[in-house]
Amino acid sequence: MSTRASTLTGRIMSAPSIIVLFLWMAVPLGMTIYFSFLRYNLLSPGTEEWIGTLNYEFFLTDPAFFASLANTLLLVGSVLVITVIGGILLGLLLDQPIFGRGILRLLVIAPFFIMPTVNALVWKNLLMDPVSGMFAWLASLLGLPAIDWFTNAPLTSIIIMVSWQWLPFAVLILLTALQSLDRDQKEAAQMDGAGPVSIFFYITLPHLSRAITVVVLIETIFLLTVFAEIFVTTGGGPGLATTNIAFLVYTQALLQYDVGGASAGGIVAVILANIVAIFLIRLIGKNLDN
Amino acid sequence: ETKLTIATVNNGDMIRMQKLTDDFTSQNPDISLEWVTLEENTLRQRVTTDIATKGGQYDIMTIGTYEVPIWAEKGWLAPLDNLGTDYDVDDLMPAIRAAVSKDDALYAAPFYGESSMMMYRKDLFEKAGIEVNGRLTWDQTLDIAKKLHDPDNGVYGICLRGKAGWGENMALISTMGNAYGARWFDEEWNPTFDGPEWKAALDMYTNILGNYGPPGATSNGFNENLSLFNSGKCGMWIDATVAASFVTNPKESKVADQVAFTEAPCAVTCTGANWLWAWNLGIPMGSQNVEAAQKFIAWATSKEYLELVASKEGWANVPPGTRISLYENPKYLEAAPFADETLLAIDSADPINSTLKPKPYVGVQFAAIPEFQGIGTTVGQQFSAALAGQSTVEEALSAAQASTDRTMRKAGYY
Amino acid sequence: MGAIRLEKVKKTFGTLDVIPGVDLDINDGEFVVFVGPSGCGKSTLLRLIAGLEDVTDGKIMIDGIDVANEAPAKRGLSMVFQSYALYPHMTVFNNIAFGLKMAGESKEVINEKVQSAAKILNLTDYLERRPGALSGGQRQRVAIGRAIVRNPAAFLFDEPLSNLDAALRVNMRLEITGLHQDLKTTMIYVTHDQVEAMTMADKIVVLQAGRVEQVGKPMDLYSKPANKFVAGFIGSPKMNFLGGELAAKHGCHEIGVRPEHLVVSTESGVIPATVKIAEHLGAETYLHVQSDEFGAMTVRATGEMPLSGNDKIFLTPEQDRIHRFDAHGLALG
Amino acid sequence: MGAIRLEKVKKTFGTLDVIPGVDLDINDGEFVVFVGPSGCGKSTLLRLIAGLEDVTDGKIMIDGIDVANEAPAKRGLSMVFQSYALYPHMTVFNNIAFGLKMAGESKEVINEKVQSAAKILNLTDYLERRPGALSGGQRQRVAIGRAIVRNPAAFLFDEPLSNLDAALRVNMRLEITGLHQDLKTTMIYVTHDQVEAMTMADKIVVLQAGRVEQVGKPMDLYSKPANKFVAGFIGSPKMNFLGGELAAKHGCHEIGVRPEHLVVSTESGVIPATVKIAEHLGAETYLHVQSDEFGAMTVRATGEMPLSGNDKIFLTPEQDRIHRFDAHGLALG
Amino acid sequence: MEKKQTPLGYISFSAFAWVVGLLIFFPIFWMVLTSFKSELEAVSIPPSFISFDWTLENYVEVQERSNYFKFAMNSVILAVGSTLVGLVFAVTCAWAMAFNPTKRTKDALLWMLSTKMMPPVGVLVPIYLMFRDWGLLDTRFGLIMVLFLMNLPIMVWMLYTYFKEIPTDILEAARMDGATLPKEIIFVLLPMALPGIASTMLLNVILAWNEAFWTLNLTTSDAAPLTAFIASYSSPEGLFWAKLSAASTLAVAPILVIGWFSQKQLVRGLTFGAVK
Ligand SMILES: Nc1ncnc2c1ncn2[C@@H]1O[C@H](COP(=O)(O)OP(=O)(O)OP(=O)(O)O)[C@@H](O)[C@H]1O
Ligand SMILES: Nc1ncnc2c1ncn2[C@@H]1O[C@H](COP(=O)(O)OP(=O)(O)OP(=O)(O)O)[C@@H](O)[C@H]1O
Ligand SMILES: [Mg+2]
Ligand SMILES: [Mg+2]
Repeated sequence: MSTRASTLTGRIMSAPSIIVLFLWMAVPLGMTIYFSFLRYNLLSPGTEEWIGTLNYEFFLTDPAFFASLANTLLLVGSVLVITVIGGILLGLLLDQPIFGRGILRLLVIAPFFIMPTVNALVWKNLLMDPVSGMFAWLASLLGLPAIDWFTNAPLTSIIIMVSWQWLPFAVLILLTALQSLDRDQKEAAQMDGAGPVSIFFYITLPHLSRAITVVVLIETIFLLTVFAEIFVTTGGGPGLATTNIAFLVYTQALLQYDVGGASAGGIVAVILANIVAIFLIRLIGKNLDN
Repeated sequence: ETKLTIATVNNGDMIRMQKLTDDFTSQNPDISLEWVTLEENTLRQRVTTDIATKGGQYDIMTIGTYEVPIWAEKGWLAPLDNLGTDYDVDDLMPAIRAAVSKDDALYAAPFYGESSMMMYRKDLFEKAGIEVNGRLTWDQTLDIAKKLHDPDNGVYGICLRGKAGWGENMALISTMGNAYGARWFDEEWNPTFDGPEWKAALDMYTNILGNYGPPGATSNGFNENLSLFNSGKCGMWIDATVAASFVTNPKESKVADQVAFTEAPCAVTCTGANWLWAWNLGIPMGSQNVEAAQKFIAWATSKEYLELVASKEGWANVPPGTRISLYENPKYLEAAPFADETLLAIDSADPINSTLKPKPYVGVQFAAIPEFQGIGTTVGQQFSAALAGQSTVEEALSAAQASTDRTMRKAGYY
Repeated sequence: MGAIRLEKVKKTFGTLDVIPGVDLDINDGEFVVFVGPSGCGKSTLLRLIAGLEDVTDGKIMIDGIDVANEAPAKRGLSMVFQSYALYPHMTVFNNIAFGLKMAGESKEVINEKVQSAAKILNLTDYLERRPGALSGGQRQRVAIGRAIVRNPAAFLFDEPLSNLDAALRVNMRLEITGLHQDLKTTMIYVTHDQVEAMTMADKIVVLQAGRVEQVGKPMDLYSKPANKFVAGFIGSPKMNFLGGELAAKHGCHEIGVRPEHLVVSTESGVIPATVKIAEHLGAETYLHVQSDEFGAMTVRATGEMPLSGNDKIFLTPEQDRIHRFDAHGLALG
Repeated sequence: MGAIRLEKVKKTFGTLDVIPGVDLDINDGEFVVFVGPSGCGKSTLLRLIAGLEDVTDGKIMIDGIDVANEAPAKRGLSMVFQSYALYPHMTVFNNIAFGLKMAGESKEVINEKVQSAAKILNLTDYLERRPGALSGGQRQRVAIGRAIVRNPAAFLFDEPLSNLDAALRVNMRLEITGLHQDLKTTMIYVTHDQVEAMTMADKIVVLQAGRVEQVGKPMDLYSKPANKFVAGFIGSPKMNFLGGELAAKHGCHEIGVRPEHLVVSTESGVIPATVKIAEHLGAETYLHVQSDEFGAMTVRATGEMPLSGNDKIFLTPEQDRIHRFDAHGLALG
Repeated sequence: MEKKQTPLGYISFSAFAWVVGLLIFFPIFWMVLTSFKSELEAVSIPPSFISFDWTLENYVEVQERSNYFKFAMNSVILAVGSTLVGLVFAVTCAWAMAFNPTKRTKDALLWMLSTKMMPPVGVLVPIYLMFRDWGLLDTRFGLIMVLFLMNLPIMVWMLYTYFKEIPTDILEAARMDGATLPKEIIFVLLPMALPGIASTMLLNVILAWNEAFWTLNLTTSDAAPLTAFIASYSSPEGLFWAKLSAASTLAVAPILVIGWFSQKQLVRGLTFGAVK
């Protein structure tokens, strides 16, 4: 189907989306770039002045920047590892013939539909509260001191909450992928004398690679900008323990009202995100194509 | 008909007001009210963005004593010049009134005001044989906390704010700093975290709360501590005076009849050892409904409103800390055993002279400059890291010094 | 080394009686083909032998030993799946080597065995490719390669050619036949393709609804089908069945005449008929004709026949090629 | 009403010259079959005629009018796709009616036309079903139904039978032939199946690499191929090509003998050979033999031949069936 | 592989799986349970599981404080509205990319996805200013636009992969049948891609429903959805866990139910068609 007429209509039809997306990205981005070269505090309107790259210098030399960069990577990386491994294990489990599999599945995927804010509120208050929370009570049952989650393991706590939210997503996709594994292949491996463990590593895992790629791609997109969980629970602390790039930009924009600094931070974040994107696209270009 | 959009914080008094607005709308049938209730940080970020960009989304904003002077200075707030004849401006407490005025004109009307004080458990004090005469010092407080601390039985010596934030842990730590003779900035706007005063204050803070406080102190703010205290887990609690009405309310508090009050501790000085804060209602410049908004504000901050609350919910629940007359009202004094202490605390707080050494800024537990929110929060985080044991006190202080210095320099103060 | 014996083998899925009971003897080195209509249980039978399904009842003996409780890999059989079931993420080499790896063979042994299998199957140049980059025929050879390296007692093939196009099928058919001649290993081969069954088998097993209808050499089944089912199933185009007086004259209920055993004449003959469609294939001609008495019939004539639609012709069955059936469909002497 | 004429039609995809230039005349009412190896441009040619691709150069005339700039629907042609391309979400009725609806016909006209097409194609009982609930053959008839309601100037078929199993193919082949006999509309039919080409076509167009190798009646191509390519392509099994002295004796570079034109004898003959594999199909026997002089050869003998591997035989070409080719592969008178 | 599952294996697998499943679900269960407790019971240790006074007072109070249905209605309008607008754009774009690809198509797709990686707070001020100037603050229309633009890349991706699975033949057949482009899309493409479109819509409804930054920062009251509703509960004074739980339950209930009903569809949607 490639007549001149149809190629032209193709261009015309894809244009609206590309144009609106471009505007949606370019106009704010353009303004942001412009702002990033200004001394611009929202609370002092009318005093904007051109200060060159000073905002970038401040943002990049801010000790918080490297801490938050490390936290971002740690957060994204840990959640990816937990959800992928957990997703595979749970997927394998739910792939077995078990009693009430349908209902069980609904239970397992439920966290995915929960608003991040609600997720954070529930975990922070009902579960992780070191005095009246569920975990504290469980610890006391076992005669252990209550873990003070947001003090002693702040980033871990965030990772747990975010993982809880995204694990079902991984399960959902990996389970489907598991179910699409050709039975013949498993049987052929059986005939070849492979046990369950060998089958898993030699047959199942490679089969899942594409699904894992999808999980990694989509989760990364959303995990890079995790915000609500941090905002509601630790507010980025203690210290900088849970400040990620998104939160750091937030503190600039909405605590200091330093629009210039926040803009510079936003641009830096965009650049970082694009580096991650290029890396991912390399990865996916291979895995998604066939 | 006029629709007023009102942004409020989600605390108990404000929510109570929402419920009572029928009284207002029946008097003013041509005005309808639209409430936007948000958690404190979100509220602040929403209204600040809106007023600074002249978004014009709100007719009335609930703002703190931190914002009022800054915004009034910038001309963002409409002066409240038409509150009605029987509003009785002079009945407002002087400290509070000063905090919301510029050049003698009112730019926001205080809804309730607070200072800080210490709440403690009579029964536990008695058991430990402690008597309170006069104002405590922090060193004495530390001793008491040691004695009371009994985590095995679910009692922690002291509860204090630990959650990072300029309005959370920094509110308390600033007053502690003041008590130890520290200040946020010297006359040249240089931060002073490298001085010995801050070191002493922060040492005390991390020591007392870290060793004799509840677990999870770094995520405890006002609400968390309130829960703890109400469920009988704190021996002492130094926090906002408004807490008094909650901790003495038997419906919410297990220890309602065991609570006593005293002033917040001093150290080398008592100046600035207790903070001053009020939630106020203000009208952004550019609101289309200034007249109706003033009507509403007048209603919500009037003496009549206090009586309305009293008639519906009892005197103990009226919004405290704004009007002198309330503290002269025998019915209130009877219902509110904490009234005297509250009045004392508020009266003794002075936003201008709150530090031992001179300072260039206004505010007891904050500095009323636009950059302060960011600075306060960053410093608050560094201090909470010290509390969590992630860094030492020295590290936290030098980090605070460095980051504040950066911000001030960037903002062009020097 | 590869004699397989089924004794009263039964298989039910839930309540579905897929194999009601099969007895079968397969000799060492024999090439046995299972044929039968779709759903008759061919694959099931194969999978029972392979050990991929448990028998519900009965015994499966390999070289005299009951293997009912052996894991598939332990039975010493190799299976080539219809889909080939190659491991898509492994190279050809690793596909072939997988079974050896699982058996814990050393690197050298594996390499040697894979290389020699690849040589037999002409795969040496493709060892580093993934299955995705192979043609259908090459894939099939990999599947076979995977099977032969393990030196199985017998090969099991489940319709291995059904995914290939016609030209490739012919080639692969010849290759498998050649392989069997070289290796002399027992092979069990499932197909529903006439030509494959006829040309490859030492012995054909005709199945219907999980029951063995007839077992025998291809030409025996062709010339002496035990019943109407086998008669109709073996041979293409299908045998013509004629009842009525003609059958009665032969002393039976129905006679069967294969299309190639009808002599065509334009002048005279036993059955007058009209040509509906004549298909000229060059080397032969298929006539689809209509007879008043017997309805639609098919004729297969050698060479070119100058006939076309609506021509009147006469057909005469070759006398010694007539099959006779009784009312139950059983062949009569 | 359906004469199609291609003049110097050229098609390139990017830099790939798929059709270097084709001239072709198709008469009204003719059944033309395009054959050729995979990738030779059969589908492309068909799609050019249909208007689904633009020609790079040249003219396509339908009934004398150049249609280069007409949209596909305007050319008055109907296409039956290999996959049938039925609309899965519409009933059979709506599938057939879709084109009429798009043309804005009234409800009554649509109903009438669909009903009559359904009658011709025996689809009346299925009009309310979705394609998913139809068998392969029925689907194909729906695809044809969709084509015929529009009263096209010509039908274009792109390998319409290649998805079907062997038995169904035979049936559908006969149905399409019957349809052509009834409608007498021009049909262009792409296939790579020998039998279809031979049996259905009025005229076969043999393509290779986008070039027309020969155009002619099926039996003409079979008996008088213009060159070695056509000779080898038409007829199955493939023609044997023999060079050397035997060819020289016939005064040419190479001779071609079809497998069915080799006489087999166990005693004497022109070409001594050894049987490698003998395939007994009942009605005929394929012998894959090896000759010292000519290498591998195929023989197709009628009936059963009692031969098997390693038997020595002698082959003699039938003299009047020999094809002679020069060094360029062109046939010699 | 399923052939040798013993009853014992079945039971132990089932038991184990249920334990894990219930653990994962526990926070939600606990939230719902707490919403029926009184505030004091909500914080009591040891926690009570069943033996407490079940009460609806938290729900009553939440509803008294803020009109849940107004927020919920806004959530529905925003989620559905942005999805529908998105669909119009995404369908045409995905059609073009799937059936008339150019060399740039792959790049365009990946570029679209990369627009999603920018932290929204970085562009809050520009957007807020634009919204103010165009009078879009606190309007459903404005938010629908934002949500639509946010989710457009994912919609295009998903639809693109579905459309890729549709045989081109069928569209060509429609063309031979004389269908014009709009008719081809409406009568042939859309009905055939219906399952894919449904899953795309569902996922977008969920994403729009849970979007908490723009919906909070660009609304005040008229257009405020449930994310704004919940923002007023995160820490009021006094004991609030039970009320918080009630509000949370109300905020997530609709989407949880929708999610459960549509989980089969969603899988297809989420995987970009990557898992067959
Ligand atoms: N796991 C199973 N559960 C239930 N029924 C099954 C199962 N496997 C096969 N069957 C049924 O058993 C019967 C025989 O199936 P089988 O696959 O052996 O047929 P087949 O002869 O191989 O057919 P085909 O030629 O179509 O491959 C069929 O009716 C099938 O539906
Ligand atoms: N859109 C296209 N872009 C580039 N090359 C193409 C395109 N369509 C077809 N080709 C190439 O053109 C040549 C002819 O293709 P075509 O589909 O016409 O072959 P065919 O004769 O129909 O083959 P088959 O019998 O396998 O269907 C092939 O080499 C093919 O790769
Ligand atoms: Mg089968
Ligand atoms: Mg083709």
